Amino acid sequence: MFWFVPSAQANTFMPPAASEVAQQVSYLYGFMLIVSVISFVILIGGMLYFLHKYKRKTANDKTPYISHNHTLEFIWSFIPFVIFLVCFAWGAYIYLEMRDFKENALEVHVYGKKWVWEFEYKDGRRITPTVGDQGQQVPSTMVVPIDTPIKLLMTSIKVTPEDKAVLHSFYVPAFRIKQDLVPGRFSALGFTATKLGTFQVFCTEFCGTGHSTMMALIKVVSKEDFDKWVLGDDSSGGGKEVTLVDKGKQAYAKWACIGCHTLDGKAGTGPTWKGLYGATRNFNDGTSATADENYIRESIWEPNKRISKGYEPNKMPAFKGMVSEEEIMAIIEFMKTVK
Amino acid sequence: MAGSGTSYLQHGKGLWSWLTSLDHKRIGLLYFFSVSFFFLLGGIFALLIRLELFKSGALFPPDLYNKFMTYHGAMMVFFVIIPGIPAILGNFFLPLQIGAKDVAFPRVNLMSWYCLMGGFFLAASTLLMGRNGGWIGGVDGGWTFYTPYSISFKPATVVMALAVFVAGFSSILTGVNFVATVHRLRAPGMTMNRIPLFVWAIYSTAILQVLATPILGITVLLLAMENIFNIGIFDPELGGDPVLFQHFFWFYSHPAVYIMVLPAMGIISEVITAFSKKTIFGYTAIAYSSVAIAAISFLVWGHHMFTSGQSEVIGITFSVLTMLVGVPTAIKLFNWIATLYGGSIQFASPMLYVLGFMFIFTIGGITGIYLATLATDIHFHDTYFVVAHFHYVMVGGTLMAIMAGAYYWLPKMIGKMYKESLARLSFVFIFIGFNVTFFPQFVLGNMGMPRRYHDYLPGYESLNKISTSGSWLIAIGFIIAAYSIIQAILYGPKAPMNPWGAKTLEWTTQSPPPHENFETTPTVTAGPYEYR
Amino acid sequence: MSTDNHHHSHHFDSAEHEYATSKEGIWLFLTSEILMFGGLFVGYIIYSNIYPQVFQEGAKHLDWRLGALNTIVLLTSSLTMVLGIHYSQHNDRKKAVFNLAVTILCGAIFMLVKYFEYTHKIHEGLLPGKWYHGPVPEGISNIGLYYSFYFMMTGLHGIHVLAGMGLILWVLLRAQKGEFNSHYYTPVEGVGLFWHLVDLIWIFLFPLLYLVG
Amino acid sequence: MGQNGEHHAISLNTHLKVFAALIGFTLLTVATAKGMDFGSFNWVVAFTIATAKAFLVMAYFMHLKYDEKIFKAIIALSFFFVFLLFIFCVGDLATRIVQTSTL
Repeated sequence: MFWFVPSAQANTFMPPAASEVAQQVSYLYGFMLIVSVISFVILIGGMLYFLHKYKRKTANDKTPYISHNHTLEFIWSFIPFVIFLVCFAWGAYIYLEMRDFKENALEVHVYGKKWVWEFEYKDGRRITPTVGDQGQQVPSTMVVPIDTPIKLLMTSIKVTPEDKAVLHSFYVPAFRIKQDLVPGRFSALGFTATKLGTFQVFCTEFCGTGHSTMMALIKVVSKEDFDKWVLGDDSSGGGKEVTLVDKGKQAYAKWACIGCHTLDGKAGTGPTWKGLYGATRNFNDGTSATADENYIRESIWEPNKRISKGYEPNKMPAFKGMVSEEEIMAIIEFMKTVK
Repeated sequence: MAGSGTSYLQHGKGLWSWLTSLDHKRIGLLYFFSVSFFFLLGGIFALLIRLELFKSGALFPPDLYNKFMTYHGAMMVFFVIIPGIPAILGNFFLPLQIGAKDVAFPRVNLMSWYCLMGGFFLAASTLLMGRNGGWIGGVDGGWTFYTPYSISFKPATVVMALAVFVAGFSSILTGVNFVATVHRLRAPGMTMNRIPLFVWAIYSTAILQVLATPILGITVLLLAMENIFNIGIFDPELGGDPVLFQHFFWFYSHPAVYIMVLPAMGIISEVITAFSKKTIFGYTAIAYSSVAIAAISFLVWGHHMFTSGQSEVIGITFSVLTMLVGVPTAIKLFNWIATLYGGSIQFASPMLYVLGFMFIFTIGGITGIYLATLATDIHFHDTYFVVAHFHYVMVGGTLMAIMAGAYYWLPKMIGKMYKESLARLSFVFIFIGFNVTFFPQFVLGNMGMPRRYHDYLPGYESLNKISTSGSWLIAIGFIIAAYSIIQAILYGPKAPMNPWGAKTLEWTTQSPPPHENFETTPTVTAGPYEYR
Repeated sequence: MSTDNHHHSHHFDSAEHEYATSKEGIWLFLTSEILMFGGLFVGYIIYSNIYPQVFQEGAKHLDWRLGALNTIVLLTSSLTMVLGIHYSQHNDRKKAVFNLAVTILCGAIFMLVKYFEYTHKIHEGLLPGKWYHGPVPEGISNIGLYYSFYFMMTGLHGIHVLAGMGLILWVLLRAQKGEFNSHYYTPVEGVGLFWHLVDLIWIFLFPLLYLVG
Repeated sequence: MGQNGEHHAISLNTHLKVFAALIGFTLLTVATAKGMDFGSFNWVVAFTIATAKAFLVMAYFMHLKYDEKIFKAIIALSFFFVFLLFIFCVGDLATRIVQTSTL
């Protein structure tokens, strides 16, 4: 289940630099690339030249006895050393800038859990993955204003109390930033976006089955649009009547079902919800059942009781005591609409 | 005692005489066969990984893929490249090159082979253990066992940790043996300034093995206890620090990278002198740079952790220290190329592999600087750039070197010549296949494709397709190489004592060597590469 | 290495050569032991600085008298080990065997005391990590961490004591057969070095666990 | 040749003296830890004594004082590497900036 994101289309060498730091990293990268190509040509070119020139002619070629040359050896130890130190100093300088969090930065909390991202703003607004109008999954989208320092405070949390929080890593290629999320503490990451658009977020620390689908988006908007968005004036419609299906959709996102159960029929960690309701389920123990209300309730509350063929047990935490009866009814109503 | 003329291969017959042999040459061959088998397994997992990544979309379930990736890593790291060169070629040629009759502790040597095998069987048994009885057995989570993910996977992780512990024990014992051998068993006149550079490399490696592996031992032991008893040392829920696990893990695993690549550098020094008929340029520089690399390698492990949540100060410290390790590596490359100057270069297959090594290792080394530089590493960390980099260093470096060493010394080991055409053909396939497989991964990393992904965005597809096709070329190359070695063992013509005109001591004894290596203990009066 | 009394293995020049090499091998092996325990010590020091109260509270439940007793027992065993080597060197078989036997006995006493300490702790619920169910002092949530270190360190050390006792038994039996003399006593000396290392680790464990906490 | 010829054999008397010193140090460390309070220096006192004991064991019981230099080097190296692990891990933990949530 991949979310089609135009900016993540890998059609350039590096993603376009879209933050202040990214631009600096690009300069450093360019410098290093040029130096490495030159060194590579000197080394391998020299080697190829010698190979050509000193090819064995007869079996009894005489070769000169050259044991060492201190001047040469000093030069080729010293020059790389200086180049390495330049790379280090330049890299460390940018790094410190990257890690210098501005006092007035806009703070956004990032939560990584198996296997979705959630963002929380200071006003309490929490962004989770959602389901779009056409029934497609929409990953959590962080909205940030352009040219404004942003500070992310990130930690890894669990889905249910029995679960284990694991390491994740928040990676935005277009911003050239990355930081691990460690359970039990906050790690920080800062950036200032310089381009409007939507940018891809990956998880780069192995976190289990859904690791490669754990993605999110960062939407950079103008400052005016951001203010509007903060006021809740986005088109997602606050005045609409909330139906049971909508509540199901919300529960689907809230409990991170979205991380494992697709809506489009593709296989995930768990079975897809497309056409699930009313279908016949075959279990590992050879029995089968129809996916009715009772079965779905059981699968949510005690998922390891019966495991569908082709899936592993103990992947899904038991939601008993967490997902309420009302929410289950809403989820079932939502499920019915996914065909 | 073996009479004159009988080789070590005829000294004692039957499988039992091999399994209980104390002869370092036979133990070297035991390692050769077992490590080749592990390599085959690790290679199959690699091909499966590339098959899954051939196109965007799932071929295998994600958990199965994660297991392929884990077993590929664990098998290749702990059972192939770490024991690879030291235990096969080091075992066989270290005593021969310093004019010793055997390694210092032959029994310990045999025991360390059994440890490795024990570790392998433990590791293999985890395939039968799923997560709390899952439908397919095996560990996932990668060979690095990062907590807390690895704490939630029982009981397979426990057994895997023990497997690594036992394999590590094998590594320690080999290291102890080699250090003592180099210190004590050199032939008369074989001063430390006259030992071949391969011995210097194996010696530095052995020091690393003795000093670094115990920390891995205690780390995996704590991991196993964490899984069994929830002791909480690395579990954040109980007040532990997962980042400390990473410190402990990389305290071993970064020097381990040099355990893999230093012996490869030793082979390069040997082969390059033999096939350019010229003394090595800067013997002292190369020898001491081996020791320098070994020493500095302990100070740089934090560059694996720039994004892990360690402090900025320590990140910068590790970055500058990492730059230091680049200097001796660069010295070696320059010295090898300088050795070619004025030589009489013969393009035999071992030399081809060495030239392949130079090409690939230069790229691997240069890209290492990108990863040591903080700002660029933040972007490249845990992307395919890293994957490409360490395959360029460890596969392109170590594997090319091991092939060079194998073809260079095969005539001495088994006393038979291989078919040069087959060996060259294998080189062409492996060299081209390798670059086709791994070069695109640098670009993928640049684009930001994270590693350990079971599936990827469609935009990354074309390069992944190229990469996967390259992996098939490598497979063909190794099949040809395996065939050429088997063909040589079965039907190869008898090898002369010194087919390459090399100068080190192992070429002064018959091929294959007699049971106690030399008819009379040689006395050394000059350096190892006296091509005058 | 060689089971032969007066000769040396074929790949050495002389018995002296073999002796020195074997000893170096043992020292190298001890190096890896030190590093392995070193990892635990580093972990202990780091966590005791992060959670000073946990470690102070945890150490309160340890009986320092038993620790001190065990220290003296192990020091004594080290002395008798030295004497064992000394008498093996001087061809005094009886005294050598006697001293080695005393060393094993000391090891056994040490393990016995450890056994009582362990059962007491298991009884009180002073268990590692998650399994801790002893008294929980106010404001401390992870006191089990102290016992994780306690059991890991003393447990690993205990395994080494048992291994050392096995090794001493092996040299004792060989000494009984009269295999050692002034020309060949490498195994006694090697085992002795291992045993002293076990003692050495305890010398650090004792103040760390029982006294400063 | 001759292992007891070349090698310095430490007299029994010395061993007994060393043993007495070790026991004395043990009593001393117990006395200082239980009887006196040096505040934050308790660690230092206990470890100084432990280190002194360790030196005695290594120098006399383990013969390091009279043995080849290389053994001393080997053992020093191992302690040095423990120190390396320690210093870098502590270096990390001591300089970490703790981030706290503002929500």
